[in-house]
Amino acid sequence: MNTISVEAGLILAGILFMLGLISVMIRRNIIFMLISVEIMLNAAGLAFIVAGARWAQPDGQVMFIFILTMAAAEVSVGLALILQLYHQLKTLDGDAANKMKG
Amino acid sequence: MSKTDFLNVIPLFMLTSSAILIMFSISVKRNHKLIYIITAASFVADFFYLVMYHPKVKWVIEPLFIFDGFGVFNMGLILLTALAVTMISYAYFEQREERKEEYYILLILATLGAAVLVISKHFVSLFLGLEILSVSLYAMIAYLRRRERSDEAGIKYLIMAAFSSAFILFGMALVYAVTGAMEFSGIAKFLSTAPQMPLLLLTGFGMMIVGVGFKLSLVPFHMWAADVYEGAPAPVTAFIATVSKGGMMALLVRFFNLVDGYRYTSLVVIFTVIAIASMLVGNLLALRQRNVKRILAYSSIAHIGYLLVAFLAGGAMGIEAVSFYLVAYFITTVGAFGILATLSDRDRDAEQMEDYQGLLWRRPLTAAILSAMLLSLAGIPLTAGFVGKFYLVAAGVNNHQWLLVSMLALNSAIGLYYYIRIIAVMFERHEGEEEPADMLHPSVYIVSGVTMAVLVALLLWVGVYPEWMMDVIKTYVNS
Amino acid sequence: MEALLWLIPALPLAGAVILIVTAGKLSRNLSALVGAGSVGLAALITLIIGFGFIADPAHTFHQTLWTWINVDGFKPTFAFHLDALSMVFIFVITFVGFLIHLYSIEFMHDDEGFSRFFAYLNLFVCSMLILVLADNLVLMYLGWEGVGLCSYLLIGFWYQEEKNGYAARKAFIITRVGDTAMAIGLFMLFQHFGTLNIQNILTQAPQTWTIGSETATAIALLLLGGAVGKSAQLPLQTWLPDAMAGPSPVSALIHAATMVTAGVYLIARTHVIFELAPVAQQWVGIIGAVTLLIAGFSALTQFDLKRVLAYSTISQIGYMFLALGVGAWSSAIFHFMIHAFFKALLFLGAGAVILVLHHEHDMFKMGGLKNRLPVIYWTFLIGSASLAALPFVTAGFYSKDQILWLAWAGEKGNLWFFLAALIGAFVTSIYTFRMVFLTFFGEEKTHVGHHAGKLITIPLIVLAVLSLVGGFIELPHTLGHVELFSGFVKPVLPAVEMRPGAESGEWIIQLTAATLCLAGIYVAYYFYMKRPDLRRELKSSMIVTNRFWFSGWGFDALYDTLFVKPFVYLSTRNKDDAVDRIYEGIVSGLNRVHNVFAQTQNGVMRWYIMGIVIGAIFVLSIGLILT
Amino acid sequence: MILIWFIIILMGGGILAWIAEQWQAGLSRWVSLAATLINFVLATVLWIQSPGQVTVAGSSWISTFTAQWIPSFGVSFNLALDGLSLLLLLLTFFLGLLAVLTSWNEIQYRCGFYYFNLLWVLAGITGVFLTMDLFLFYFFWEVMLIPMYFLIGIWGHENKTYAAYKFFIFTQASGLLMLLAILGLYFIHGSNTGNYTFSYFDLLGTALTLEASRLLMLGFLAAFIVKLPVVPFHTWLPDAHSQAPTAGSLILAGLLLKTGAYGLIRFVVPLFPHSAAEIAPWAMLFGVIGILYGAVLAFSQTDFKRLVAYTSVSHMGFVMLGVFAFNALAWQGVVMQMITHGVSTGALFILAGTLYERIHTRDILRMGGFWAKMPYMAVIALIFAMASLGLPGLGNFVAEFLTLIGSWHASRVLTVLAAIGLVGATAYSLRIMQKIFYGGIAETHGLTDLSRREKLIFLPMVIVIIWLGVFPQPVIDTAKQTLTGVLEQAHVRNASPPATEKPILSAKGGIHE
Repeated sequence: MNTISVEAGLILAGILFMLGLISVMIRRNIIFMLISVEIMLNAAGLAFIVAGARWAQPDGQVMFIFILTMAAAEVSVGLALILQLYHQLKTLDGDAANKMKG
Repeated sequence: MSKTDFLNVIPLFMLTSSAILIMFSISVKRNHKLIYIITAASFVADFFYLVMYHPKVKWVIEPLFIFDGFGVFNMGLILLTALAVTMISYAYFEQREERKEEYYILLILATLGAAVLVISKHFVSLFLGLEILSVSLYAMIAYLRRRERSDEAGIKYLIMAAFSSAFILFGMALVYAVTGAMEFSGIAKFLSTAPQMPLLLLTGFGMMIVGVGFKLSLVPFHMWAADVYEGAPAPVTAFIATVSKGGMMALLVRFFNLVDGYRYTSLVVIFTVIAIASMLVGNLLALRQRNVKRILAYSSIAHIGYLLVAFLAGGAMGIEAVSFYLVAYFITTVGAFGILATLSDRDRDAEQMEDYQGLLWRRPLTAAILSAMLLSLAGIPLTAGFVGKFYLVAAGVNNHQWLLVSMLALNSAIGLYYYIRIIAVMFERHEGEEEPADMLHPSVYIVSGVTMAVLVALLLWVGVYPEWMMDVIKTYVNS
Repeated sequence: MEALLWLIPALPLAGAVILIVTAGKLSRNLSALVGAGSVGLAALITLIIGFGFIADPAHTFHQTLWTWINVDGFKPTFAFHLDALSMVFIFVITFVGFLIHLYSIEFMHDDEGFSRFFAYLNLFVCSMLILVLADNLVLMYLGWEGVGLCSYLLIGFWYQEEKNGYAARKAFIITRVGDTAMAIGLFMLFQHFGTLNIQNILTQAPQTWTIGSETATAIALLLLGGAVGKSAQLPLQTWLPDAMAGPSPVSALIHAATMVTAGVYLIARTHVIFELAPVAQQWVGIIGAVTLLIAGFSALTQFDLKRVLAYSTISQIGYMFLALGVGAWSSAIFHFMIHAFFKALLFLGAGAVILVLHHEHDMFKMGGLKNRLPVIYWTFLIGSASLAALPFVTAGFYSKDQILWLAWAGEKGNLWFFLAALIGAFVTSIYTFRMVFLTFFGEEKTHVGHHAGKLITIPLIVLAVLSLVGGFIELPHTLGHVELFSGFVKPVLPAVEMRPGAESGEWIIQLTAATLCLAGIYVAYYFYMKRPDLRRELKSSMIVTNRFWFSGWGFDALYDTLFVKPFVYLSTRNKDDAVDRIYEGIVSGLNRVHNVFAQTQNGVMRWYIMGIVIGAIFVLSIGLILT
Repeated sequence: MILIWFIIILMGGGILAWIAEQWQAGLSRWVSLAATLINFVLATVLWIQSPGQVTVAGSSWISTFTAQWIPSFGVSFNLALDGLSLLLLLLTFFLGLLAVLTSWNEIQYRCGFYYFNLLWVLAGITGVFLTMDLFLFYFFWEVMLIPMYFLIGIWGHENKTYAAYKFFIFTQASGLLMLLAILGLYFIHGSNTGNYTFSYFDLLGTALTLEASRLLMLGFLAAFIVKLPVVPFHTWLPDAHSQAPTAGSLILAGLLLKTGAYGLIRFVVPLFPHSAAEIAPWAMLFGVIGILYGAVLAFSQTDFKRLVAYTSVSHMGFVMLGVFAFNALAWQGVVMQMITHGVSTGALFILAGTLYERIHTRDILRMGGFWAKMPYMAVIALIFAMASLGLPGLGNFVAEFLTLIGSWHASRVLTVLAAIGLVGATAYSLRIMQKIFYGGIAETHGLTDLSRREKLIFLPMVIVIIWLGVFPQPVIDTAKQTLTGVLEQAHVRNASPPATEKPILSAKGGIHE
């Protein structure tokens, strides 16, 4: 069980988080942005599991479940909204949604 | 779960069950008025239950919730604000084409989320409350789906809120990893024994600050605010500006006090910089803005900046000041958006300056109420905003935060300009035609009108005789 | 009798108030009755009081009406103090004033501002009386400013002409410069004595200061500042010639007989201080000497009848200052009185001439009026003779002679003062008779309108008589030695100390003066009657000097460049208030920042996310740096 | 008890006027007239009954009123009246009365709301002059601004919005600094004594360190010198004055500026005698700069009201000079200046208003020769122009002379410079006369002399200004006790200057510790 150190686990989670973060910033397609955010959330979930493992508590895993659930809810609402937006803008380009500014 | 536990969480259950009740009711028959009444009644009942049965002593439901004076006070505040938002929603949605009923479910759920936030003492409950609030808000913001801006605002808020949630979560994970506790008290215990703050923990806190800052729309996490305020329906905007931010603020105060973040220079410096930046950027962004909703968005950025002054002052007086200011700010903001909602018509919200031209002469009462609200935001005496700001400054001066306090004063002066500008527009001589007759039956507006009247009465009452409100706050917050 | 004192200024004031309140609704006759009558009554009361007074000149009358201000020891009152000095002044003011009022009834008869004119004139008489009767310097300052106001109003009486307004304003502002100096003097006096009561100051001053004390000198110089402003002496003399824009009776009363001599009064009144400050006193003399010369030469070149008289007034007051400067207090006052008679006479005569010539002021367009206007001619001639100090028969001779003599023989006199006075006398008689010859002799150039009536001629005759016989109350040692006047004022004004070894020789000086006077008349006759061609030649050969003198030695231009233009330039350049630029700068700076910030709200979501990331980096880095 | 009625009558009258206008057009002005008249009569009666010396034994307070307000902050509704406040109240109600009269025909647009604002401004000013609680003071200080803002912003002239903003932001911003200072004082006093209170009387004796006292004094000073105004914080004034309706200008110049002067005497010197003495030379210098700068700028203005506004800047310089001269003479001069300037400048503004009604311009270059058509107006203008330049016999002379004679003791150089300002005053005052009443007539259309109502307005002003000029003693006596009391206190406290080593606040402390 103790083959993977806490640090390594957190670093992995961090890398995952950074990947998600960067791709949110560089992706223009809204769906990809949504996916990237999901990656970030999952990175956080991973970090929780690592932390839970460190303290040998189930709390980290409980939290992970919650995160998964929440992510699902979020994605469902998100996809609905994206659909709506696509109807109006005829594009999935996130940068095109910039009617409000100033 | 003991009986007392159960009695304590009844307010949460009541909200949940009324949401479910509405779902059932919709499945039977869509009736806007009925659902509206159910919603309002549930908020009222919930509030009265809370007030009647607020535990005289602190009650903790391990490990998630804590029912103390501060929590109860904030929950009550949130419920009343939600009630006021409901009141102004009716007339607003009555004239829309969309199906109105589900909105109330979302409203109740969002309120539930905020209520959970203010009594949570654990990362899990924090996360749950936050997400219930956020997910409901996504839908509420984009509720008027015929409007392009509504969707745009919804998607923006969704992506960014999720993005910031990821920050909070990752931060929480780091905190957990270092301290081994997800309970606030456990973290506090760890910190009180630790000689200094571990780097990883600090990183965790930092990431949580990002998430919190986003929710509170603090600079530099503020950019969503204007767009979302503009795109969302006016009542929803009111909700975001008050309940959503208030819940988060209460949580922040609780957490920070519990772990005694004042000990850490780095945290204080971060918040100080954020506070000053928020005041300055918020006010300057509002300066020449011509969209009233955006003005209010930017001004809310600045107001949360002001709030941070008292927050940073800490101590009993700081918390009192924060609570008082939240009350004043809620009254004022709901009032302002309420007026905005009342003036909006079927197609668009009354958000352009031009919509307000000569309002005083067209609809004197409406204009007078809005003026009172704006003056309160500007912190002019006779209004709650004045006493609130006075309280903030007092807390700051009491704690020698001269920099923050003087920034507050400077920014209040800048802020005057754009509040007064709206008032000036309303007072311009109006040469145009008379106001077109309302499209709805006037009785629809009675509720909004009464709400507005109550709000303005409260505003003046608290402004002229703040003692009562201060007593209430003191009895709750210090208990 | 003491109790009547307040009536003297109160009566004209009442007249003024009635005339102002009724605002021209009274008939002309009624206005005239109120205007002239009130001054006449004041003159009558002066006479009554005067009789009581003359019995014992050492006695003083004092009447306190009410306390004006009472703060922390500063306690000026509305109180009148009548002694010999003020007696002389109120006598001149009320009597000459009354005569001029009478004259004005006819002179102003056709003017639409008839009652307004009398209102101002009454107000003036009231202020002037307060000035000379005041028992403290603050009340005196009230009168002092009051006469300034009336002078302003009367110079600008014909307000339709814009330039009259400007002349009036100039007069007011320039005298105000002097007044301000005087006010500062009052502050100093109060600081040192804790009171501004004149008598108290005069008694305390010698005990407080030694002769030559710096404070005394400073105060004396500041008071002198006030005096030169009011009395149109160097360097504040430039307003008087322009003040001739006012109606002629005004010039006679205010700008010849009374107000312009207020400076003389002030210095005589506070002579104790000047005696304690020899430097300042010497400056009084120097100013007098220089002024009398400068003004005299300017008078030579004027062609406007009234401007000649104006410069002549400046010059004659210069004599008075010279007398004050050498400590000949009573001589100065004596000359003031005589000057009041003959100069009022001359102005009234000039006014009459101008009136009958349809407001023609240019002497070169007059001429030959000798036969057409005999009364005016003779009275004017008498006045001129008095001004030129025609020996033995005129009052002017005696008053001026005394000054000449004391400028030489007085303890504080010297050769320069004497020479200046002597040259001045010569110049005086030249310009005086130049004026007479041009106006009344030669051929008639302008048609004479209506003739002067009784109300004009009677004052002229009375004043002419006074200009002749007035001098006989004070005759020099060499000629009868009468000292009625100096004896009268002696309780107030001490006699002049003589320079040792200069007691004799008075007759030489008298002779010189007489000769110069006659020579002057001859010069005028030669150039203006006998050989006008020579005059033109002279004029063209001295064109620059002529112009320089004509412009009053260029003082107007000098002040214009030094003070007026810079002030106006500064003021108009800064009309929009440069300070406001600072605030506008702040506002535009904020707007600029707003624009920059507004750019960040560009509506693009990824950009916003970038903002959050930057914020995160910032938060984390602050955290890392500070731990 | 009467004190609270002063405020209630005005506030109630304001509301009543608003309502009354709905019933019948024109009724609001009668209501306002009644309200101001009642107050004026009440204040006059009070004055006659209690001339100067006759007061509550041993104190200078004629009447007081106290009620609880926010006990947990130590805020009470504390009003008190002494000679100084009484005089200023009289001025307030007198000018208030005239303001109603001047508005009689000028205001045709939304009369009810107009009179509401007018009376509320007066109520705010009354409160400022009466209150003896610093919180309440700040409260009233702000209350008087809002209605004033509306008066300018709604019923003003062509550039009203800009002027209203400027007025509002200047005064508000400086007021916030005062708020900070009030709070600072509150907490220092609280932590020193354990008694957290905003009461003026309690705070009077607060022991302050040198540095704290300096900072706090600057906070108070900021509000007052902006209001006064002192150059370079004066630029709101010309705009506000020139754009406001006549009654607005009257109240601005006559009363609002006086609140600044009042604050200096009532708060700055008594609360911070030592620091006030320290800053005095600079303050006096700025006063003198104001005198000269105002005079120079007044000279070149072509807008009549703007011109008068700059004369106010100049005249208020004397107040600054006098207050910081720290002696009874100068202070009496300052009090006189407050009153006489209120009357004389007010009259000039009303004059500008009456002219504007006739020829619809304030540009003096387009006027000229009006004497012939409007002799009464000319006489009135003359009297007040003369008052403005300080002619003896009119009230302003007494004020300026006392101020200068007092300031002479404090600084000779500055007094001399200030006296030069009198020459400047002559220049601009006479320019008014010159441009408007002298010269050939420029325009005759619509020129009618003063109406009966206008005469009714000016007559009392003329009487007052002459009365103050020749017999100001009642005013002096009334103010005497307050002024000498404050000065003595200041001198006594300055005899023992505060310790320097003590920290601003002994420890981090607050209400709850």
